[in-house]
Amino acid sequence: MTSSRLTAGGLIDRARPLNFTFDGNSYDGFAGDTLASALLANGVRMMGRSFKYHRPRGVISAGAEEPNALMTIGTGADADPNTRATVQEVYAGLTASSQNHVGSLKHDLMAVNDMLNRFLGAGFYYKTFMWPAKFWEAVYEPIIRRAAGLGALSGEADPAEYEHGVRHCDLLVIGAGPAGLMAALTAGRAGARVVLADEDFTMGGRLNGESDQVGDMPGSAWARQAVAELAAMANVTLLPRTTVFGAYDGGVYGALERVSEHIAKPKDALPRQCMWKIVARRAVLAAGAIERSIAFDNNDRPGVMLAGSVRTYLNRYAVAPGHRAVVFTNNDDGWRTARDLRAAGADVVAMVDSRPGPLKDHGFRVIRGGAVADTVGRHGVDHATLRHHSGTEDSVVADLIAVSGGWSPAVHLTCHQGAKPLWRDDIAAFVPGPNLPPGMSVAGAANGDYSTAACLKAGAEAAIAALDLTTGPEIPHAEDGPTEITPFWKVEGCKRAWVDQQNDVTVKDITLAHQEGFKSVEHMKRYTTLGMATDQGKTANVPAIALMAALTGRSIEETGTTVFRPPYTPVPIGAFGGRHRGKHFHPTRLTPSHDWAAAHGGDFIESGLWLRTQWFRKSGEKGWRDSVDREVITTRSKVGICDVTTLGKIDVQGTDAGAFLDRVYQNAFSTLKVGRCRYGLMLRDDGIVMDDGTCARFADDHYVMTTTTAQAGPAMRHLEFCRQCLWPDLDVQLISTTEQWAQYAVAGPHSRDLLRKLVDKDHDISNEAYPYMACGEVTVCGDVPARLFRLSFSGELAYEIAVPCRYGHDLFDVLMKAGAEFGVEPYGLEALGVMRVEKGHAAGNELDGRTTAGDLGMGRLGSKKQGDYIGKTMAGREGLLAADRAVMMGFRPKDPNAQLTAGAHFIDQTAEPRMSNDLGWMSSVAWSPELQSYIGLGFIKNGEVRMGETVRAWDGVRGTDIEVEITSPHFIDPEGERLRG
Amino acid sequence: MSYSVFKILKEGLTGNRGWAPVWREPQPKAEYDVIIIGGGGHGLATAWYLARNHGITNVAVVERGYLGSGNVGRNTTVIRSNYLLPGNEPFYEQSLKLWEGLEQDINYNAMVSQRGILNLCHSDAQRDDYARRGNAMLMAGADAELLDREAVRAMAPYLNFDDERFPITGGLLQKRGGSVRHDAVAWGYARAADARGVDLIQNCEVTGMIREGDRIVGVETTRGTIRAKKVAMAAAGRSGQVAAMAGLRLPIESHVLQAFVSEGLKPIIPGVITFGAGHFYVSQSDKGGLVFGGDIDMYNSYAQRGNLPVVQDVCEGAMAVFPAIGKAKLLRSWGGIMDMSMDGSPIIDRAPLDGLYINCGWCYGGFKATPASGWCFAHLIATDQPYETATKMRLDRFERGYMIDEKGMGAQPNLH
Amino acid sequence: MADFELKPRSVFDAIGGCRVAAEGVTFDEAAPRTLLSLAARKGQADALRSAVAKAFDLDLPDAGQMVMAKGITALWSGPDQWFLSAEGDAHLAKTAKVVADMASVTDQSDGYTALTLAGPRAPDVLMRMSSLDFNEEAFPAGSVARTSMQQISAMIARTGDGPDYLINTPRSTARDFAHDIKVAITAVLARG
Amino acid sequence: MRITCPCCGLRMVEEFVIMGDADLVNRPETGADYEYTYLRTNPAGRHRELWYHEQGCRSWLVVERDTTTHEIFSTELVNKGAS
Ligand SMILES: Cc1cc2nc3c(=O)[nH]c(=O)nc-3n(C[C@H](O)[C@H](O)[C@H](O)COP(=O)(O)OP(=O)(O)OC[C@H]3O[C@@H](n4cnc5c(N)ncnc54)[C@H](O)[C@@H]3O)c2cc1C
Ligand SMILES: NC(=O)c1ccc[n+]([C@@H]2O[C@H](COP(=O)([O-])OP(=O)(O)OC[C@H]3O[C@@H](n4cnc5c(N)ncnc54)[C@H](O)[C@@H]3O)[C@@H](O)[C@H]2O)c1
Ligand SMILES: Cc1cc2nc3c(=O)[nH]c(=O)nc-3n(C[C@H](O)[C@H](O)[C@H](O)COP(=O)(O)O)c2cc1C
Ligand SMILES: [Zn+2]
Repeated sequence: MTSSRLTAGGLIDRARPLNFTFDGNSYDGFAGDTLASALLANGVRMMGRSFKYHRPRGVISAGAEEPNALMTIGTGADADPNTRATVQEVYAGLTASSQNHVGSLKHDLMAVNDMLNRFLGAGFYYKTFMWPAKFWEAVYEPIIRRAAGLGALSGEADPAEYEHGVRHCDLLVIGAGPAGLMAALTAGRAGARVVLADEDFTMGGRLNGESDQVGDMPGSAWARQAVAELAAMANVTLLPRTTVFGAYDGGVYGALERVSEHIAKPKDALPRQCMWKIVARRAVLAAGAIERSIAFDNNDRPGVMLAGSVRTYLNRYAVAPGHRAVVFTNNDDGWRTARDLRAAGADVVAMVDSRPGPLKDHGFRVIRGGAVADTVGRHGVDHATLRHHSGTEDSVVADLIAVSGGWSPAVHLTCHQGAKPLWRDDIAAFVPGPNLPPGMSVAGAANGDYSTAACLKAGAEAAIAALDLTTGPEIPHAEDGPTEITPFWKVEGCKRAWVDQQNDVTVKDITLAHQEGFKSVEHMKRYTTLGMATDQGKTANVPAIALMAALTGRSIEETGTTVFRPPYTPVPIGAFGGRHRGKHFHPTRLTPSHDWAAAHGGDFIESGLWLRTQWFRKSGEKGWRDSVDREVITTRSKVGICDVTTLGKIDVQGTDAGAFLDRVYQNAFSTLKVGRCRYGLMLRDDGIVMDDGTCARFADDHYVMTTTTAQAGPAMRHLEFCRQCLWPDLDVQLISTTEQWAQYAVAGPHSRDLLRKLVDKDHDISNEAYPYMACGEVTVCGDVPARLFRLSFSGELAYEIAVPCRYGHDLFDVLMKAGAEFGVEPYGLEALGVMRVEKGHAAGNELDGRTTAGDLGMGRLGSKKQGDYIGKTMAGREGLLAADRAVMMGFRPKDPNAQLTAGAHFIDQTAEPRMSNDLGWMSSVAWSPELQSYIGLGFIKNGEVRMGETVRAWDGVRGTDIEVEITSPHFIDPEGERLRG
Repeated sequence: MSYSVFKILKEGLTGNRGWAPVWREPQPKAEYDVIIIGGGGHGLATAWYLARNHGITNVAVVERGYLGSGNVGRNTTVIRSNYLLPGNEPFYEQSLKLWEGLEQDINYNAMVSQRGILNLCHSDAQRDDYARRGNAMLMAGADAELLDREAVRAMAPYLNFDDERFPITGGLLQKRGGSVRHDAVAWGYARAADARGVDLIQNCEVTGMIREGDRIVGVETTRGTIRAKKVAMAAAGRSGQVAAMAGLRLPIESHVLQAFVSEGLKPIIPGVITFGAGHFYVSQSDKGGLVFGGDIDMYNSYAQRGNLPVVQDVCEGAMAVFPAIGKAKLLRSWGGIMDMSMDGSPIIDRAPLDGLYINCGWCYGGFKATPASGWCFAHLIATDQPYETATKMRLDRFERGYMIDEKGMGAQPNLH
Repeated sequence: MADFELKPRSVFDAIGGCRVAAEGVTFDEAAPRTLLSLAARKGQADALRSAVAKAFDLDLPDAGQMVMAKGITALWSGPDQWFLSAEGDAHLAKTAKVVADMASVTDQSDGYTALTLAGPRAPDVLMRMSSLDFNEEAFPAGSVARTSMQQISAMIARTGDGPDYLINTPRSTARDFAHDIKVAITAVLARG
Repeated sequence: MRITCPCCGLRMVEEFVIMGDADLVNRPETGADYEYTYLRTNPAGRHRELWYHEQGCRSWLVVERDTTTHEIFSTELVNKGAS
């Protein structure tokens, strides 16, 4: 393969050669090369296949707009599909492979699609594959799906690390071309906090790709100097390799920094990428402009490139993308490519300008008012057909066709908040319109300023205006050339002329869309898929809009653009995800007894963000049921302890605390005596149960409320809403104390005996002094402050004791030691659940956001209460009082060993499992070691009336169907004798 | 013109010059029997079923933008009938059955793809909840399977089974669930309705209602006044605005839901997967893009665009459950305006004003409802009686206390 | 002497502490102090301010501020609410007495874990933890903010010009918080 | 999006939780009714709405914001008595 590397020039570091592979072949490039420039330097033109027709494709651009040269970088779990070779820096050992072919890149079997193209036009799939009906899914769709996509995911977990961060600044400058650099210099010198971000690894923008001078030096040298000055300023942050991908509300910009993708072996802790939120008081968009092509027959062959990009390869990378070049332009800028090609020693076969004009001697053949009509070549261009103004054609040998259809300002970020760009006829381009994102202004080519001099000036002025400065720096002298253009979108022809190269959308497809009524640009886009590929039509959209405008006879302005959406270029999902993955997806809340439990056979289960102990395994136990049965039996017969720290705790204080609670609970709390607790049911204002728990009164003006684990956060928010928004006149203060107190249930006949050993002697906890539902402040183990509640969820004689968390670990340990003589055992969430089902206490499964107090058998709690409370009025609606509502009952299988399942539905004994026969559902089940039977709680229509009857618990998805008797939900000790003992 | 493979062959061989426009571009007439406000999925389907089932064709669908510019053209295309409550389940099951025969019905390939929907669960309680739902589905004649962890692993081995914060304990699978090509639904119904004589009027925004006494008799639009015997609202995210023109307030808030698509990738996931411990669900389009979404942005919005925190939240969920997705690049994000109702379920009912019919409250689940919604709404418009699967979707259910609250979140629409 | 003794433990005791000391940044758990929440009773904010001023010679700070005086640190924590911290328990009893009827006093000493982060690279670390602006001007010494850091809520104060920061974060997630901050530190250092 | 909390200053929207129309503070004396609980004006334009600074000072705020542009015009504490 011939080398296309020029012998001198460019911004590459010839002292640092780097070896890499493409499709298994080894090549050399230099530091400063992109994968695309290095491949071109090695004479590789064909770099991929198109999406639909699998046509051979080469690189057309030198930047982020590239539609064709997409590759997979790396292998295995590191494989990174659909990477644009034009932005991937070469590093030593890089492995790249081409995509979307069956067989080799050169001999792709899927290329048959190209031969069928006349049947595969826009939207063909909507019109067929309908008969026979079954065939769509069985035959057609799998074929279509197999052909989908370009690159492939590895299927393995992405091992890369992605970081997130937030940066604040006075001025964010997006793009470091002449406009951006000048804006940053102006702001930086004035002392403002500046962030300058550019997606390229070398700042300078077009200056690096051109051969023009700025001041008295080459443009790239001027850029280097400006960057060095900025780097030395403490108030300026330079973010190279950083794409600002989205402009969001409130001056928040999303930016993706590629931290280590260009490094052969990055340091361990170095993330692959960092996603910054840049919070900017003001922003200057100086993102430049993107060149577009002209549609002509077979304009998609490798070797057809954008003219400006050809210059970039020549000047920045010292690569000649071709040796015999045709340049095709409709504007002045294209001529520079001919100039630079010649300077680089390439043969300019013809300079074709679609604009008629006088012929001058340029030292190469010039065709005015002509066009490139067609190309020939199997895996790349080898001939071009030139069409003269007269219509005559001739064929020339050429391996490069450099095309300029004009430039399109990179207005993308200006539109992210809904603004529409405006069409400017003089430059034949859409420029930023009104209603920019607040705080944003636009400078340079992104604003339609196409000369370097104008860009430099606009950059400085934008910074001055954004920061309200009075003066700015001197503007260096620069090229101020003309940018005349006469729009020319497509060359007449009878073959296919590509507009969107990646998605294979041709002029014919656009014509067909028009013919079939898909005339709005949005319809055209969706019907043809134009602009929907990975490049989002950066080079394709404007020509397509112009073509549609011509077909409909509307102006381009009227036709308008499609909607611009973030991200500006594709961003890895991993980068959006950041570090919150795996075990760190959400924070883990650990209770004070966590380490103790972990050391004593505890198995943990997620409960919201908490980890709670499910059960404590003991050696010899065959499964979790053994552990749970033991824990239940021990607790009911001796004493058990359980960590209940996770329940929400809210200290409610203030002189109106009681009145406040009266309004937020369904039942009264102002009447509760100090030193006593009460069960409370909290409703939402729509009358449905929100949460339940106990509330204890420690002083006239001090209550301690508990919520369920799941509702702790929402309850706090709700109570603050009530306090601040509904009743600001009440004197109430709320504070969560969930994190402050380690709280343990001590339950079972020996619970008092056990606590007596720990509670300091000056506190009397006898049944008389500390009856059921008593509460108070005590001290334990020698003056450690504690809160003691005589509450029982298990139905046994039981307490909950709370100490400040720092003592939590030791208290658990001490309870175990002190309880040894009573046979104490720790118990977990599962045993807790069994005991509450045995007692018929409703919990999360029952409080599913649809149940009323009445459904739970607690309608009476609120019915007598005077005055308004949250949920009172709406609970009185007909539907919530309807007689046929399912109410909570107990269920026992006829066969005690028949394993009940939650989620089963109830039907009558002889009924079919049909919706019209649905009576209700089972919400919680347990094996009761005491009753030696499965038991369940559930909701069933007319439950009270049907008590004692038998129905079926039908669980179709689990394949069970069990006869159950409807019972009271209180299976054990219904009178509550034990807990009062 | 009938579409078929033969037609494609014939056209392909003759330069594709014979394809006719999929719809006419009529000028609005002065009066119609029925005006449907909104050329989204529901409006267009309603027009089709009015024509097909009731022979009513003197109908106009008026659309403020281009046909399908609303949510039908920007949703994540999931279809399923895995609902719990009797107010919903038969309706969505009817819809799924209609999807199953849609292509033949309207002679348009909307690419109904029943590759299954798998809802992952992460705790016993969640699994029981899915069992309850699965059983409700079976009882309504739908299909449902409860999977355990190993069955999920067999189906989707690339999910996170290694260092999960919330381990996958199983899932609820509906094999008949899947996805449908969103745009094709709008275009297919539009083409079919147009062929029966329905006028599809684009770029025509309804700006007011014409009221005579307690009766609505037409609409003001940006293309003039159009009168009608019946006016039917199918304005989705803008229902609140349109209702206000008739002097009504609805139990609806408008919120933005974002959706995302990745670059095209070779097939990796079969059907739809939803993560039960975070905000993330995903499927893969025919073109290879991973189409995914999560929760709404939470704030009221008519802007059709959202913000970065939710993008990050969704992608965190993605990485937590499907860490192989990390290197897939997010290609495009967008938003749609959702008509979030107060119980998360829709309303198909007559308005308190004669001549006005309401179809709204679809939240982020109305795409799958498109056929049944069109069917039931057409029935209501034509007969003034609710269709049997939509009898519970009444407007007065909130006042009377018959909410259909699948999620149990109560009267806060952004929580549904 | 009671039969059973309860020793106070930090969340980091069992995992060998959380200290990181590196070039330009150090991170550690702070010595435990009593931490009290004072929430003014309705209409009592001014009375509370003067009572505290009299008893402790300390002006309760305005929104977003902290003050340190005679061993007591007062952090603004919300409208009409402050967190007071001091060494030892005596503080607790005294404060409760001084402000009785003017404020609801709640012991939060165990609800939070106090952490210190210091050194010239600390702002770089915080940039990866929080969305606040830790620039000198935006968050000078004496500033305090309640915010969230990597999904975990935190109350951060700038206590000195090291710069030094004091972070109070809920106890149950303190280990995760320390993990996150360590990861951020390592990543900052890897950038060089 | 960013919201200025009158207490804490300009903060990222992630710190806040929104509840909905600010009319929800006007709960009828006689208790919630159908209109209060269920009906919303839902304007396309200026909207006064309730936000809770959950990851900050725990204040409930009334934010006036345009639902079509997301522009924020003002924020104030619901409970103006507090400081
Ligand atoms: C991001 C996203 C993801 C979703 N994902 C799913 C999913 O996976 N599965 C699912 O089932 N559902 C999903 N949905 C919901 C679903 O898209 C909608 O519920 C459904 O499309 C709404 O019905 P529609 O198609 O009629 O609405 P639309 O397509 O929005 O139609 C309403 C039409 O009314 C027009 N209109 C409004 N006001 C006026 C006026 N004044 N005059 C004239 N015309 C007017 C609008 O322009 C619009 O075209 C999703 C929605 C979004 C936004
Ligand atoms: N003669 C012509 O027709 C013509 C047309 C266009 C441009 N130009 C020349 O190009 C130059 C334009 O200068 P300029 O400063 O306006 O632009 P530029 O193209 O020189 O620089 C833009 C920079 O922005 C970066 N960028 C773009 N989008 C970005 C994003 N989202 N995030 C981060 N970085 C991003 C690019 O990497 C690039 O470095 C001038 O020299 C001008 O003469 C000439
Ligand atoms: C299911 C689905 C798949 C999509 N796939 C793509 C895609 O492959 N490429 C693309 O650019 N956009 C894709 N989009 C997004 C659309 O381009 C567009 O953003 C969306 O329909 C919303 O319209 P708007 O952005 O014009 O407002 C897809 C949208 C949907 C609903
Ligand atoms: Zn605040």
